[in-house]
Amino acid sequence: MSKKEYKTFDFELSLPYRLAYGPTWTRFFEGLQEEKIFGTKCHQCNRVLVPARSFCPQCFVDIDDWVQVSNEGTLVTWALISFEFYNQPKKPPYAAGLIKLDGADVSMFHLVDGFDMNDLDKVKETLPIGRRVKAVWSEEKKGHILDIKYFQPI
Amino acid sequence: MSKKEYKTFDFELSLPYRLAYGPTWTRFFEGLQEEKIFGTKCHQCNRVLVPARSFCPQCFVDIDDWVQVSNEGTLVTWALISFEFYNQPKKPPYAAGLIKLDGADVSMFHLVDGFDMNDLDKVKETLPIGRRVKAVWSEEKKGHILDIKYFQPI
Amino acid sequence: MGRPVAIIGTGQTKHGNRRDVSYPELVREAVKAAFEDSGITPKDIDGVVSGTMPSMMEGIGMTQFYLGDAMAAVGKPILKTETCGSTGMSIAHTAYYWVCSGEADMVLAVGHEKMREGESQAVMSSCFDPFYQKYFTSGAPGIFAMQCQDWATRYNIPEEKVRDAAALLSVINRDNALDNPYAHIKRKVTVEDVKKSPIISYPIRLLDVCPNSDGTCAVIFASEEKAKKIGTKAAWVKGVAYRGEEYNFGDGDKVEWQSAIQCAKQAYEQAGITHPRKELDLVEIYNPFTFQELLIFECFGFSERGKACDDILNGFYNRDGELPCDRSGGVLCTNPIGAAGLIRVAEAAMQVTGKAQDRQVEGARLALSHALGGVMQFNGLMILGSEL
Amino acid sequence: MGRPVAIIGTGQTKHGNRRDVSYPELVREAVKAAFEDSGITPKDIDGVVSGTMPSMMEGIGMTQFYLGDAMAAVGKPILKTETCGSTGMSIAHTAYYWVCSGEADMVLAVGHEKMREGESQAVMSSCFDPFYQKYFTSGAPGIFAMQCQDWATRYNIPEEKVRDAAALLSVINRDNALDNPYAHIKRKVTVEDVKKSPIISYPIRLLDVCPNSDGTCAVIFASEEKAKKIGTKAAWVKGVAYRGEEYNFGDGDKVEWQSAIQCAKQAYEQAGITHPRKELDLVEIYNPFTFQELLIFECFGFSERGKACDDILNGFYNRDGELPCDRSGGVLCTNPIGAAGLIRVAEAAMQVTGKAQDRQVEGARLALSHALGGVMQFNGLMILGSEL
Ligand SMILES: [Zn+2]
Ligand SMILES: [Zn+2]
Repeated sequence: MSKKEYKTFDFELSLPYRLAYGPTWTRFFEGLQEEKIFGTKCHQCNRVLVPARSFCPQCFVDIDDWVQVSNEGTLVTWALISFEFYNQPKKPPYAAGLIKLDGADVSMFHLVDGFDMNDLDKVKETLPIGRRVKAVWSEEKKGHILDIKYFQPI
Repeated sequence: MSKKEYKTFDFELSLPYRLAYGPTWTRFFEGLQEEKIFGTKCHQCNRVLVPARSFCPQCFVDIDDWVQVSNEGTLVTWALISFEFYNQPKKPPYAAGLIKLDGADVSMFHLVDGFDMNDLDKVKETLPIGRRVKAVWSEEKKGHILDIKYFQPI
Repeated sequence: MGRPVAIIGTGQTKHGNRRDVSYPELVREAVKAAFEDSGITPKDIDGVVSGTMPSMMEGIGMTQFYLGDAMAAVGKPILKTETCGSTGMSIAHTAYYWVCSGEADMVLAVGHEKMREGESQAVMSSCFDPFYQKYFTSGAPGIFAMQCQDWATRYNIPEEKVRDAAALLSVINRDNALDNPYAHIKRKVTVEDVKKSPIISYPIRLLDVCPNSDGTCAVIFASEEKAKKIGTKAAWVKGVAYRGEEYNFGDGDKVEWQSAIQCAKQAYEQAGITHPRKELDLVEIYNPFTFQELLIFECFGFSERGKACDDILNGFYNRDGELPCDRSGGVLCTNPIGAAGLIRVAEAAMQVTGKAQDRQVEGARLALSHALGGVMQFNGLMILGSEL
Repeated sequence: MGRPVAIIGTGQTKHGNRRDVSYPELVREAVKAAFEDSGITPKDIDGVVSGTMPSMMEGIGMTQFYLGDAMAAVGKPILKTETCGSTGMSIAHTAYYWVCSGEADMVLAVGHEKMREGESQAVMSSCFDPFYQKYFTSGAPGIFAMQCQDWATRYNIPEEKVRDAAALLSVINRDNALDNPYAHIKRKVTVEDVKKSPIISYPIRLLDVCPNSDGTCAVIFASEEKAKKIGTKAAWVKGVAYRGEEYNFGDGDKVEWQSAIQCAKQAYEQAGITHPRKELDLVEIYNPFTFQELLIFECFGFSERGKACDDILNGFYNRDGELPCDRSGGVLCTNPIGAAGLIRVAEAAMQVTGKAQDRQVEGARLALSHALGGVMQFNGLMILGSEL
């Protein structure tokens, strides 16, 4: 590789979007505004899928059997995010986890928070796999996935 | 299609970039800063390619035979852009054209300007195919394709 | 050509402004329709090919995994193919090669776009390098206007004649779309309406230009054995070709348009076609711009050089003419861009299997479908026949 | 399987920070090398397959036309395939299907990325839907950390043992990279260095993670007839498989990882492999994270469930062990992401043809190459052998 430094072209690309939720996700996210977590149940494999969806990814059948699942569940796994990157949605350290809510057959991806994240050993102690957690709601709700502020160990 | 209006999710995606010119384009764009338009000549098909490049797209051989071509040339075709769109590089109406510079074997894509664009008939009269044009240089040059401000009919 | 491959079913969404559904739901609408049309189920599929132009149209950089569930791809192999405007045709080609290879017996091809979720011209501009060409392409209309002027000058076609022919072609496409239940723009217009519509990029006017559509098309490709076992009427792939050109717009000649000419040549050879003007029963040209379709008629050998305008004015390409063009209404009336090329394939398949309903060309046995992409850098074809 | 297909040549750039060349020039460097290695010229090629992960990495939405010239695609058909991290493998699969179909006799496959031109983690985050998963994936390390914790818990592997095994795997890969002239990161480290490096996402530390690289890999696929005519030593494709899973990360099980398990099962069947641990001579695993590679060893049946740590600690995967892993240094030392999967294929091909120079595994006759992509949603394999 040459030592000579050639020119670079620096620019920022910015594009606006307006994405449609459609009926199923509209209803799911409106549910969050009311502090309710909805799944839909597949009549073929009998699984309750959370977040709610309009069809089962495994059976490929329409599903429209709405089920409210618990705001509490079990921590399946988690990660402590300690590194920073451009456009990151949250400032590290923070934890993301998979939570299997009571009444659901699949796990929900979300943040795990509500305790000090700065000491790794403390985090590990606080978050054994299988730890019970519950949803903590944001005060201002926008029909957004972050209406659930995070899941907190109970 | 349902009449019900469902939610939409609005966001802006913004990403920064730093692209490398490499040696050939660095030299080509530095040439523009000196009001010189460079091509490179392929020793296999004998074409002078403008803008300069490091290989011939048809023969796939390295080329490094630098040739300064004229700042004047012939208008091969053009379009008057009358519609607006998001992130557009210039406010319409403006004209883009293909210009075959004297000494080059391919055409260069650039703006054609330097006269009133608001009257289509006038534009058509001013820009018969084959019209001679010459480069008009920007006062402040940055080693950028717009160091050539535009090509103007002569 | 390798082993025979058939299209055994197609599905389309109602195209247009589909803010009523999410992107995955829009995609699944067409996939379900294709399964219904072919009489098979997701279990029967060995692989999925997907594509958009480009993924960034909807702000989601890797649609094949966001949309994988909706394409019944769970537990299956999936490929995503994107080649600008010709994406839909490249999806069909990839699916065809896959079945032809013997590595899969049934492949689901899905082209999708929700153009109304992003700023389409700005997204398309992001496809270019920022050093040079990005400043001048100015969305699609600019470069197509240049191609048109170059063509008309080269063949000394009077401006008025080109204008009349393009306007009539717009009317023909728009009339055709009225018979197509999936079409986006369904509005009757006159030649005068076209000629008086606002200028977008001279000589292109508003009614010479396609809309921005949301839509999805799904097509199921099958081996001979599977197609015969399923037993529904199949469209057989007779010719497949694709050609690229140089990246720099000024390098190539877009009138003696090599990617179009060479790609047609190869597809005709494969299909055993020596007189396309006579032998083809209909064509589904990728026609986002009226003028460009006229030039394509010439590059593909349907019309003699400089004579496409005469042919269109003489009714040659009418629905009851000798070579009906875009009986679906074409891209001009419906442009979910990543799907648009695959819609051409699907419409051609529907025609040669007698499934085109109100837009059926009677006795259609051999149909050409087409797409193009890049700064007029790519052309692709698939020729379909009613017999193996 | 369809007709036999061979790899007759490969080319790689020096990977790393390649700000010294433009993106097209970087791509052409590997393409030229592949032509030189195979002894053919661009004229001999019937088609080109290209891909990145995703195009937006470098801010140019449709790389296949920006880079078409550099891939010798002028006048030829080109396909672009993008499937997240597994892009490089999907490029190889597409090229393989194309040659296998009989529609092409020689296809050039090119995987390319100039990761250092954009903000890679931000670009990768743009691959997700903005409604839901985008907030939580947090680049790649987060989800891989979750997978690791899930795995270690499920099989009751002590934290210290997992940590030691992963650290040793990092050392093995990094030592291997020292022999690879194309590798990006070439620095000797100790187990202690790895264990003391900064935490990225517990349990993942800096030296458990791949770099951001600029680089390109090119591979030429040929039919049996062409390969024999050219006469250079060829690597033969013995098995090809790919599997997808659900889009939602929480839907699937990433320990009993179905896309990995099922895809290996199919590739082994095709290749006639019943005991991969014994029959394979080396493996090129797509290993951006040490821990994940350990789990993959188990999913692919090289190590028993929960025993990969023991195997690595016992030297089984060492360069002179029973199954050398990533003798190239792997993705861990070189990650131009759209190229990385294809580099695995190229390295496997070099090994079974005896072209791997300082990193040659002696007597290598059967090699497995792998890539994965999505939120651990896709796995793809290609098995190569020295004999037809
Ligand atoms: Zn189900
Ligand atoms: Zn040349």
